[in-house]
Amino acid sequence: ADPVPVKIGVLNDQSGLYADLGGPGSVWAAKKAVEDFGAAAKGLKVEVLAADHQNKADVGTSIARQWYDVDGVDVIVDTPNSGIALAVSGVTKEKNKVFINSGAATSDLTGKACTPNTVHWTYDTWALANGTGKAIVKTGGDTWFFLTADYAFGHALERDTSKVVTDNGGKVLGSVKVPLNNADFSSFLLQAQSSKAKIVGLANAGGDTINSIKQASEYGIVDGGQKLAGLLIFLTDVHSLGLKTAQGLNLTAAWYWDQTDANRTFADAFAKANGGKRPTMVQAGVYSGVLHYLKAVEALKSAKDGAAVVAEMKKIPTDDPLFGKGEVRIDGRHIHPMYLYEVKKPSESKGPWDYYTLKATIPANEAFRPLSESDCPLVKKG
Amino acid sequence: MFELLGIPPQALFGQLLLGLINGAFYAMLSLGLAVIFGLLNVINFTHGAQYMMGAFGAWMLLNYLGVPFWGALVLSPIIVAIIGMVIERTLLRRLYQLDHLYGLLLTFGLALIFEGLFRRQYGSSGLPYNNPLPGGTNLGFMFLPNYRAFVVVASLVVCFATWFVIERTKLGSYLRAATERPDLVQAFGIDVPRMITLTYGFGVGLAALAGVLAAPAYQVSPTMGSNLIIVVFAVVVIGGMGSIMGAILTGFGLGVIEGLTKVFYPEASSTVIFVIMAIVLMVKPAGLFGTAK
Amino acid sequence: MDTVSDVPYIVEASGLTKEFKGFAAVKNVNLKIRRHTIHALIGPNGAGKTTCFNLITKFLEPTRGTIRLNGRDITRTLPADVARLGMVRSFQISATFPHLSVLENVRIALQRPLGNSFRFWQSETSLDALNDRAMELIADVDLTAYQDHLAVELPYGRKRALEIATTLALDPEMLLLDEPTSGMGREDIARTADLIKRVAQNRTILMVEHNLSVVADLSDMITVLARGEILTEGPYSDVSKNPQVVEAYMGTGHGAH
Amino acid sequence: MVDANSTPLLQVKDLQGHYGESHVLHGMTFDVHPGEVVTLLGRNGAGKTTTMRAIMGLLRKRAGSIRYEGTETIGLQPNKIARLGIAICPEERGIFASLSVRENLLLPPVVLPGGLSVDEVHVLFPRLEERRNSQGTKLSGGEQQMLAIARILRTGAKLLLLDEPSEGLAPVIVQHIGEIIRTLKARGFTVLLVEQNFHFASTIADRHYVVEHGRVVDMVENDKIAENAARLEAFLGV
Amino acid sequence: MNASSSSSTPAASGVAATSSSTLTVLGLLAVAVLLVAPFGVYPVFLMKVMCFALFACAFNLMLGYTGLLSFGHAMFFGGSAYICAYTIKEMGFSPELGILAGVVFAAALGFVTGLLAIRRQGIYFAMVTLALAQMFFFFCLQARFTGGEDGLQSVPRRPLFGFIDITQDIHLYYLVLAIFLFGFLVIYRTIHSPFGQVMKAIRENEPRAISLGYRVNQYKLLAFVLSAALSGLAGSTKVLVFQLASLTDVAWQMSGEVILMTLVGGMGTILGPVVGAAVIVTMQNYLAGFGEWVLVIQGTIFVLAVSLFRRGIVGEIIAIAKYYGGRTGN
Ligand SMILES: Nc1ncnc2c1ncn2[C@@H]1O[C@H](COP(=O)(O)OP(=O)(O)OP(=O)(O)O)[C@@H](O)[C@H]1O
Ligand SMILES: Nc1ncnc2c1ncn2[C@@H]1O[C@H](COP(=O)(O)OP(=O)(O)OP(=O)(O)O)[C@@H](O)[C@H]1O
Ligand SMILES: [Mg+2]
Ligand SMILES: [Mg+2]
Repeated sequence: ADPVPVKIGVLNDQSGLYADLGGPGSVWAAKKAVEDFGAAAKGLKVEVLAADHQNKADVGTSIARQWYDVDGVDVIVDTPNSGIALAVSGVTKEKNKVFINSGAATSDLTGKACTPNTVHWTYDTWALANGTGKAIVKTGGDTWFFLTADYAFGHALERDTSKVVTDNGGKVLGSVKVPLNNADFSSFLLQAQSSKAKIVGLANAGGDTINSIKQASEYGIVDGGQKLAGLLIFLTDVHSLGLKTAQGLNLTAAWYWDQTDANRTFADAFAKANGGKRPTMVQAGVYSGVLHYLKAVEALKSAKDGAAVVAEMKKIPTDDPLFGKGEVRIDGRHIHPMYLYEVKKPSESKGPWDYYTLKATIPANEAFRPLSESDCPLVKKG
Repeated sequence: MFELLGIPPQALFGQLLLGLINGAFYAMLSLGLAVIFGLLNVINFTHGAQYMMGAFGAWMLLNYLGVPFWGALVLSPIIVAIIGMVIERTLLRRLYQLDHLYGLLLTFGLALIFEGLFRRQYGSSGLPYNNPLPGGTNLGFMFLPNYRAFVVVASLVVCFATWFVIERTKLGSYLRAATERPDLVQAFGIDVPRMITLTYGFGVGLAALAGVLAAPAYQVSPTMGSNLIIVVFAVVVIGGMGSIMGAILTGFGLGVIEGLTKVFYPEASSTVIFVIMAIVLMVKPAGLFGTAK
Repeated sequence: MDTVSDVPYIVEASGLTKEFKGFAAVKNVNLKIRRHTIHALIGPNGAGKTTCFNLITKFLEPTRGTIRLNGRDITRTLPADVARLGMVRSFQISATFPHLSVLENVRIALQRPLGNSFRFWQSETSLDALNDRAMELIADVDLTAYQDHLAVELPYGRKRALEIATTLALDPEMLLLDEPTSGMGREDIARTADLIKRVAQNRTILMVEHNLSVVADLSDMITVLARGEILTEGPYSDVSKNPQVVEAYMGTGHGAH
Repeated sequence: MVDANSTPLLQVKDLQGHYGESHVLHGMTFDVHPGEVVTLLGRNGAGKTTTMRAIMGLLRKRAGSIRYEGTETIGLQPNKIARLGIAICPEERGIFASLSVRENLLLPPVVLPGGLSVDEVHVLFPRLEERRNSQGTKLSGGEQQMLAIARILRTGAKLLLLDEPSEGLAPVIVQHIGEIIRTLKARGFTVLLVEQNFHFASTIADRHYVVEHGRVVDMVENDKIAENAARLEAFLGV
Repeated sequence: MNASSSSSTPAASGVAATSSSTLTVLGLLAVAVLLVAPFGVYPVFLMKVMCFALFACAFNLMLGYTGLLSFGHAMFFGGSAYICAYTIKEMGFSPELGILAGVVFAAALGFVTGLLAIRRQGIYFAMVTLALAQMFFFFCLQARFTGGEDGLQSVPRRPLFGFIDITQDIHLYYLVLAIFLFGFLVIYRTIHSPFGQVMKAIRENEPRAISLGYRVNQYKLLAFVLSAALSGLAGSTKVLVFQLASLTDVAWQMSGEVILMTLVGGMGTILGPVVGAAVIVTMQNYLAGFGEWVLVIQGTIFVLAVSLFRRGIVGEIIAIAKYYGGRTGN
């Protein structure tokens, strides 16, 4: 039979703020998945494209449309930045293709904006809040003050985490909304300090997180007995901060390169091809998601009907070297365990990229928002 | 205890001090813009990129050549200033007879180029730069990190020195005179074109110095200047480009106002300067220290 | 509302002072201009003549003093509104619209009282109705041959003529001309002087002029400014004999005739 | 009287000058010999100031030839020309508002030896010492004019370009300035003077060039004024 | 003070020189090409070009015909986009009403900011508009109704006037084409109207216009409002095309891009912005894979355009045409 043509488009930030955590590394991961899957031998002719959405929703949707309309792309993967992810999800549904998101945070992708064509692979705000929030409250960090990035993502993160904190018997003493891309956190940190909360929750991402952690150390927040909880911290953020500043941070992640042998093998290959960098959970998620997608296409012998492919993805259980066994739920959520890590002290680290110690594993069935709380229209409630 | 709008007075003190620190950056940047504008009539849109390059200069000196912060504090501004002077000689110079808007557009283009190149090379997420003066002093009402204290003092010294040179020295008298009548000053035998080059270099150097000072406090990132520069423009519109002292005072003043906004109504802290600008424009279109022209 | 005959002086400026950063360009000038006369303002360079013009037409805010037009206080009026009250000025250096044609230059002035100037949805052909009147004005200043030229292409003297035609298009009651003959050759000067004489019928003219023969020929009254102050005032025959004027302005080496 | 056959200090030949598109100088040709006081006479707008600006290099668009001590300066920048030993006292005086009187006085750098010392300047213009801390443009017009002249005496320039130094000044000051120019001449300075005040010019100058429409139309030696009165009248009188 | 007086000269006389019948023929030809274009070229791309072309033309109306360079036009483009998207998505407006709402909002915003900005000229005007736009940007980032960083997504394409289906790109294409032509004609008419004459006069010699009795600030304000409204029209139309309104549209980079388009095409020429928009959008499309090089290349184009080709593409063509026309004429 003729090989089944499959076109995979990696749409992410290739040059901006999120290029390090996804970017070219995600493209490599997608290609690696195709290779490892042995697509050619299984009768699939797979091609991988990549484009830069520059963190602009209009650029992202333009590319998505053009890929679907003109270039015959069947599936778009990665796409960090919730705004663009939501937009691409809409376009994907309209064109009946497939969208496998790894990089974006918003739990709306599998919540009120869920579609039969979208799968959210790696993590989401609910999982982050749940992981970090619960673990910290349980270990005694029961009073919180939030530094919240003043936009949808930050608000969602604060909201979800506050709920987890209060549900687990903790107390939120206050929060301050920090304008996005604000370079100077001194004033906000001072407010956090005078709140006397045990935990300063950082409901922000990227440069904001890095700057707030850095300045917290300068203002002696941690020395003063308070603890920082970064709600969304990537391996690359820690790398950028340096262990001296980042040590002791608690964070939730879906994947860490130095956790299993399979992970390490993958990471070594990644490092070889990417100038020594280690992969982030987003890049690993791209690999794992593509692998699963190809399985579904192989089963259907066609990539053309996106909804059918996603249905197939939901039908077959997930199983791959990086994320292990799991499932794709009816709402499009990929279910797998999440992990709670602590950032090592410089003295504990064996070298660059050796950053995390595993503190706890959040089992798959607790890691993500239960369907009973879902507002996804695909979930029929009895 | 007596409280002001729910904020204890000590905390207020702390916030005032923080505002001053923040204002230090505004003051240095708007001072550089004002110096350049005074002599070249160019709004230097590249200022933000040059601030960023100052910070990167420090980072590169440290990581490639092992030059510590204190060396970079001197070297990085000089290097960035030299790059600036080359730009002035090769590009800006050709635009002086034209509408001043062309200078704005040219420097805007340059800002894009610099930012793009640094993003290409170093990514957007930023690089760490260690604090050269860790620790701090407990002032009772707040914990003042040593480095921040250094920043304010350094900025005050630099601003005052600039003011002194321009207002009180022979060199300054050339500068002031050339601002009024460059042609006549040149006809007295002073090499005004070279002076313009050096002035641009100096203004740029101020931006780069602010960048070096920012490196340990913030993240060194290619985009650190592009957002800041627009705020500094607003500072400059408010101050009015009228005088050196005006640029300095407005910079510090707005830093304090912004700091207080962060306490009382943090959501507005990124807009407060623009709101003040709108009000100033209504009441005094030429700016607080500006002379109507 | 004042009627014309109420006030013998169309413009009365009193105590007019203008300081630039502490430097007084015009100091306490009291200037009265009688209706239907040609009044000349002379004085050495930098005496403050142009500044006086700018003050009277409100292009500059006076530091002190008041200005009345037809008895009405215009000290706080906007310059565009001064023009609407019938006092229109020319400029020391060419005041045409360089890249509009001669016809369009004049039409811009004619168009203003029409009140259609904000109509961006109307075709400019609606302005063609003004062409006849514009052509008359152009003919008055001998520019018919140039009507389709861009103003920038005109020789210098013709530009001044165009400027006068444009000014006349507003049918002003009071005209202020800043050095109307400066930069002109002898021939142009004669023609312009003639034109000024003609348009002065039923109008009041205040002009700054360095050409003393033009001043002598045209003006009914002369005010001499020096260092921002009025040195003397009177008809040419008196002023030209005033030794102070001769010293400060005309010089003793050569008398005018 | 200066020997007309000596090599000219300043030699202007077929000088063309433009402001943007308007052609203002149409082939000015004249000489100034060392130690001479020469005036350019002419009506308003004849191009006298423009000639001065062209010599100083301040006029952007200029062509022809201007030689100073044999050096061609037509392509030089103003600062280079100044360093050859030429200094200008501009028509509008060019006193700097942001500088004090003293700063204004000390502004032009010394380009050649042989200039006046600050003390000598103060002897000539005692008022300037009294007002030294005042802001430059707060001086009276006459004082500003003195300052504009005084500051170029310090520089050691040998050729002084004075554009209407008597303009707007009280007669007594004009007289004073006349004396100063004579003093300068005695000290070996060469002066190119633009004057509207012919009477004043005739008391200090050696020769007069008459400028009309951007060219020299006549030259009269000062001691032959009487014979040429009618001709001058025709050119200058209006 | 006038950025465009030199560059607009060739345009003004160039338009005058070309007889109006050739212009009409050329115009009809262009429309004909646009009518069949979507069958050869990807329609979404064409629509994007038209939206930006309209935006650039609107911007150019301000710059080319008043000499005022606004560095904040993104606020009208993006502000209108938000209003259009919000009214359609959340309030159930039909597309035409949504666009109208967007345009009205942009005009109102133009009026308010114009009142402040036109008090200053030249670089100050540029800085003031930039700062005001930045203020608006932060407002949009924080306001609830804009959806913050996510923007307003999946704006439905309801039937136009209740019965014309525009869900197909090809149908929408003709709507966008109609809007673009409408906007372009409005601009063309404005330039050639009594108002346009006065604007030209103000640009050429503002003090003289005042001395003739024109209250120039009112004219500038009207020009500003018109330009804002038309920018809003472009922004609202873009919402229909991409079904999305986002922060990109109000960010200062957007203001920079529209300046770039105009500069590249030719400031003060009527077709320049269209050409410039087409060039820049195409370039962005092809360079999309190059990441940060886009910035570098855009910056380089800025520098080159300012240093070497200040007349822009269309301006240079007109100048060349004039040169040869002049030579053969003699
Ligand atoms: N905007 C200004 N700022 C500062 N000084 C000014 C300004 N305008 C004019 N002056 C000064 O005011 C004085 C009077 O200037 P004005 O232009 O009124 O002279 P004028 O009598 O018209 O001279 P001219 O015959 O040369 O045109 C001059 O000394 C001039 O330098
Ligand atoms: N900056 C300028 N731009 C355009 N034209 C100018 C400029 N300055 C002078 N002119 C014109 O050049 C011609 C010569 O001017 P110039 O100042 O040299 O005359 P002048 O002989 O010095 O007159 P005055 O006796 O009034 O000082 C005049 O017609 C004048 O209008
Ligand atoms: Mg004057
Ligand atoms: Mg002169």
